[in-house]
Amino acid sequence: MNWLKESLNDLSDFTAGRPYLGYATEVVDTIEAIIFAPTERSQERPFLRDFIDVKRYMALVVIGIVPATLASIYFYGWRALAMILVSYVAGGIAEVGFTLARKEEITEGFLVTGILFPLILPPTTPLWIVAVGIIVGVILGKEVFGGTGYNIFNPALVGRVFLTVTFPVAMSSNWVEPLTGGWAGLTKYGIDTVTSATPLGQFANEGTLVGLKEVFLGTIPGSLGESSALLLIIGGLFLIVTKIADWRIPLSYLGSVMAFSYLGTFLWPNQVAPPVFQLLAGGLLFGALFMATDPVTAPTTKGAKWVYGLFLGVMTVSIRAFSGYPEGVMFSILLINMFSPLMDDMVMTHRYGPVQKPYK
Amino acid sequence: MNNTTEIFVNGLWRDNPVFRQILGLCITLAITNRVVNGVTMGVAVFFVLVASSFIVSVIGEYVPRRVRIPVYMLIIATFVTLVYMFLRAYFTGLSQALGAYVGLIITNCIILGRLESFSSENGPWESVVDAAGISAGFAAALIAMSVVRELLGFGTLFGINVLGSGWTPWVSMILAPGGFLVLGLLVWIERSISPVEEG
Amino acid sequence: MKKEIWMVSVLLLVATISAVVLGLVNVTTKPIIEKNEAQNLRKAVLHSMEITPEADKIEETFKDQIETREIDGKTVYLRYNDEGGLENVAFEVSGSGFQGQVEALISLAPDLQTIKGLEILNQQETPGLGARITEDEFLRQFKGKVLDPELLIVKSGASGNNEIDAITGATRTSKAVQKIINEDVENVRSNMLTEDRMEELTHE
Amino acid sequence: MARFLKYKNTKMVNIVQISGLNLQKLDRSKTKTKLEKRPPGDFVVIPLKDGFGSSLIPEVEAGDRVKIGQIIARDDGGVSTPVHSSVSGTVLDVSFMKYVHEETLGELPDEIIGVKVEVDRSFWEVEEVEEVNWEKLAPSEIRSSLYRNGVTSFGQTGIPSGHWSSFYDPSDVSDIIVNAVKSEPFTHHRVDFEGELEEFKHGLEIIARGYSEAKIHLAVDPEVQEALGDLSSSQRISVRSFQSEHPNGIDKVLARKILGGDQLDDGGFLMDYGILALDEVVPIHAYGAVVLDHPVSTTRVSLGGPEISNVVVEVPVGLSAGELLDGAQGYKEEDQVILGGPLTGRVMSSPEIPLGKSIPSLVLMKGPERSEVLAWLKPGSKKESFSRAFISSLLPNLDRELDSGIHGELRPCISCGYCTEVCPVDILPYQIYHTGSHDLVDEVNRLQPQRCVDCGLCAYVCPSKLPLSRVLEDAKWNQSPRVKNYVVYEKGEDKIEPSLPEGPNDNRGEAS
Repeated sequence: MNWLKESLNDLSDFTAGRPYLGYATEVVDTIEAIIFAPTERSQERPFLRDFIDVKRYMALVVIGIVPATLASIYFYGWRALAMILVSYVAGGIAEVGFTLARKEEITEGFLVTGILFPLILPPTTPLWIVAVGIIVGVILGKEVFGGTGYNIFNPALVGRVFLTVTFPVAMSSNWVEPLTGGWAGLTKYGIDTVTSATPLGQFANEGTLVGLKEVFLGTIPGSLGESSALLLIIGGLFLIVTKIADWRIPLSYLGSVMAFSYLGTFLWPNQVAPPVFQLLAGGLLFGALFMATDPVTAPTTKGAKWVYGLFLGVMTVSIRAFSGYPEGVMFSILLINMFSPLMDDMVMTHRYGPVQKPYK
Repeated sequence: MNNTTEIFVNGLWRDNPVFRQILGLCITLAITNRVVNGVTMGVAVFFVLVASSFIVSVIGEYVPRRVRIPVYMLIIATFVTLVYMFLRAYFTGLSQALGAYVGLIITNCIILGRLESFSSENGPWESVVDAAGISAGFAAALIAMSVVRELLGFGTLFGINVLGSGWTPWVSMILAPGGFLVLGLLVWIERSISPVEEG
Repeated sequence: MKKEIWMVSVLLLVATISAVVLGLVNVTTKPIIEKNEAQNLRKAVLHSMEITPEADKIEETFKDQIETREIDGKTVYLRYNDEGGLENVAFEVSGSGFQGQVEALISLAPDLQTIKGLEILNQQETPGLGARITEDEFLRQFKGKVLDPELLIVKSGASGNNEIDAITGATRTSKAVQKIINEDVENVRSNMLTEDRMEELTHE
Repeated sequence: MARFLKYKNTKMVNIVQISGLNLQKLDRSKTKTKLEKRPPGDFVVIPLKDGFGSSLIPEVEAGDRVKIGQIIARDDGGVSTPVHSSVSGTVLDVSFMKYVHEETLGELPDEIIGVKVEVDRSFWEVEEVEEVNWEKLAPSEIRSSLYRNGVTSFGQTGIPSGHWSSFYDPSDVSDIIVNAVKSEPFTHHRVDFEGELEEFKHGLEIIARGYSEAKIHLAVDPEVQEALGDLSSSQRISVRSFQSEHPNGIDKVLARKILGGDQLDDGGFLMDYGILALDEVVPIHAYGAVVLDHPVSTTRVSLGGPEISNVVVEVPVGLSAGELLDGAQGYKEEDQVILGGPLTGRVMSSPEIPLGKSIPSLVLMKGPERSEVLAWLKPGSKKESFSRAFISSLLPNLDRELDSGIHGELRPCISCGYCTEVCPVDILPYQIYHTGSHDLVDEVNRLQPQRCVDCGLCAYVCPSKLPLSRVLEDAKWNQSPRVKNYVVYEKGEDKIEPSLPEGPNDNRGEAS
């Protein structure tokens, strides 16, 4: 592989500082960084460094989502893969364009956004809408704040919310029944549109409950990646075991949803679905395991993580029961994201006392 | 560049009320989902601002300091009501689309601010040129925003379909959130072209 | 003291001038504005009864064909055919939609159950979504539907003769229209245009 | 008002339960370490300053003959230790020299006077003297003997005996911690004190006698405790054993764990709290100084590194790091020589700089020689990581490896929280980085960076490879951190150059 490294180095040297080609240097360097681990050693303490890096951190999230992705191809055909590719290409162009314009390094956070975003869309979403959504998500959800690490909101969810308010028809009424049995979607490109309702939508509109077994296995209409509770749990456990996702957030989020929906079924039995159904149906597991645990937008201190999950649960149950939308995970995560710095600050105030302003 | 041009360009670009001073947002966000609305509102504000600037610059020195704001308000309100009645009488459809926002021109801080900061201290000619520049800047901002919003939100411009019948409307662009997004993006672009000098 | 007098007189002066100017303009524009409004209503009434007048003859046609009655405070527009039989009854219905007040004009057959036409007079619904209730595509559906037992708006695939397809993505507004029509027509039927009253009107 | 000075709700006491990272375990070179004595080369350069102490004026001139153990510089009034000649020979030169400044562990060029002595081998052996019965000496006599013979606290700080014997009143010293815990990988000690166990035990008692008010705490690895056997001869000496998990070897951590941490919240030096931390070699030196009246003329340095086998060498003061490492396996000029441990030490800019007495260890780091293709995708069975992102973390019995590569590029903080999880003193390094990089001085101070014990674990685990050690150090000492420009560094250059803070005249003030 040395020839490759050398030729990349030559290319990087060749383009550096030249008019019009200057931008290519960053891209070449990034390609080199992706393929080869850096051989630099630390120049200041500590002189030993942990083997983990952001690239691997993000790659592990993608690995965690692989089971759900495979399931989406099985249930909805190869079009699911096309949506993911469109998301990566369109969002990647926006991401690279921005970092080049700002003369910054290309960061790895997009690896995750690019795959999480298509998985929270309805399976029939037109490909151009996928592209619009991911571009808006990258620009308005991340780049306006300064890039990965500085964003307040989960970029994938920003893109999803933008699509929800912009294309309400495509985003809220075009659900399809997944394919099951035999090779199912593996032999097909996509599903001819057969409009159907998600389990949560059915409960909100008609008050009927879908069987828990179907919901658990994922043979129900829903977003691309969210249907199969089983595979999501497998992926989520992987993230928790590898310490990429903190177990506190999913636990308190899911626990709080369980507790409040249990309470709600007593008070408003027609509006609040029963706990286990709430847990498995819709995007809750996906949101709790892959979206709420996004380290950048979630609180970082342990106490704040518990509070964060608690509020997420309250919001989700309330939106599902009392708003016009049958699903509330996306909105609650975005809303509570806004408060995570505040929650961290409350923990710090508890631990260290308030900020002491010098006398003037 | 002579003085007159400078005053005009200042209002149109460097002191653009929407993009630079971030004023008049209520109207800007509410009515810019169609270009026709933007143009009408631009013309209405142009008329009100130029006329009241002229009058204020003429009578300014006779008005006691302590009652100047009520006097300005009266003058503005008179012209706004004129515009409102005129629109209702001769452009019923437009007046319905603009709704209460024509009346709200009265409280638009662009106008009061200009009267207070410029017209009351300058001669009639400069005041009219400044008013024209500012309101041209306002109109330009409204049109820029409404072009984006109508194009994406309806696929049309001035009500004429330009993006083909297969266009899926971007509903959020028609709503206030889309207004905020477009405003933010345009402010961003404007400031990237000519950065704000601080200090 | 002199200062205060000067202040008050300037204010008064400006106010007077402004009042005079506005008064003059109002005198000239008021009739036009009123005429415009009346015209709009007439157009809607005629349209709901499927009469398409020539552009400059709206007023004449309206006077010719429509009889306006005040019944218990409710303005009702009636149309009789050439034989003197009652053909259409139209009146305003209103209620809250998703965003604001929705005002519509409904035209019914004398049985007060079959819809002849529906016109939206005023609405503040979401443009592009709820506001699509003003589009012909939606309004055309109502023609011939029967309020028996009441109008029903379904998400898609309306089949019964009391069912209407909702606007996709704007179920709330569609449901609001359903509620407005059902409630207001029922209200008019039981309080103003009672069966006795209708008897009178029909045989006039 | 005390409430505002002392922060409430501090959880410092919990530190006793917090466990660190056992990186020492991964040190494959760790075997039973031998003490190897080495003679000097042709000459030595003795710096006239040691660790914490002040710089001294020489009492010899070029051309003078000196004997081993002869005092060549002293200043009894200042905070310093007398400097002895470590060899017998002729003074060649007295001049300014580069010196490894222990206090900040940076390098201050040409500030310290050094004495260059040509070695005359005929004088090498130390004369035998009559043993002194230390039990009959008064505490003040013991302390003055320690001072005269140049016994410092050695270890990380090298507090001069002048400091701890005369600068402070001895009755202020309430606790003495003898730190024999080595927690950083590639730093070692001789587990069983082979051949010196008696001296060590006596040394402890000598120190106890010298400080009759103080309690002596001996902190050792469990395996050392076994070797030491019974130490119950003195009531005031207690032995505590600590696992060799990383921050345990740091004096401040030990002080908190042994004494309870509440009173240490405000940072500062342990001496300010009446706690004296001594290195494990101090009792041996104390024995030599008091009983045999031998001045300290040698230093013991542990040599280690991922690629070299471990050894503890005893050499005359004034040898350079290069000379020490000369015999080490595969040492090349471009390798990094690190003073202290790999997590807390500093890199030496040149191996030619002579070493003083207080150098506990040198670690030789070799750069990664090849880059692994798509390393971030490979499961990486033997890689050590705090996160469980590699297979090795799931298979606890697997051999794991440490190496000196940075393993990734510098990235903005993603708030993963690893730094707060490993922090032994429960501060939030990532928050200090965030607030510090926006110059929010009040917020930084609220986060109590002064609690930091410089263990380096936060920077070790950081996936974004942020220089958190430096961030915390700046936050702690400067109060106006230089973190602002940390993320900006030139690609292709190895070093991350911090830019100095802008002075008060920067234009932000004028703009407002």
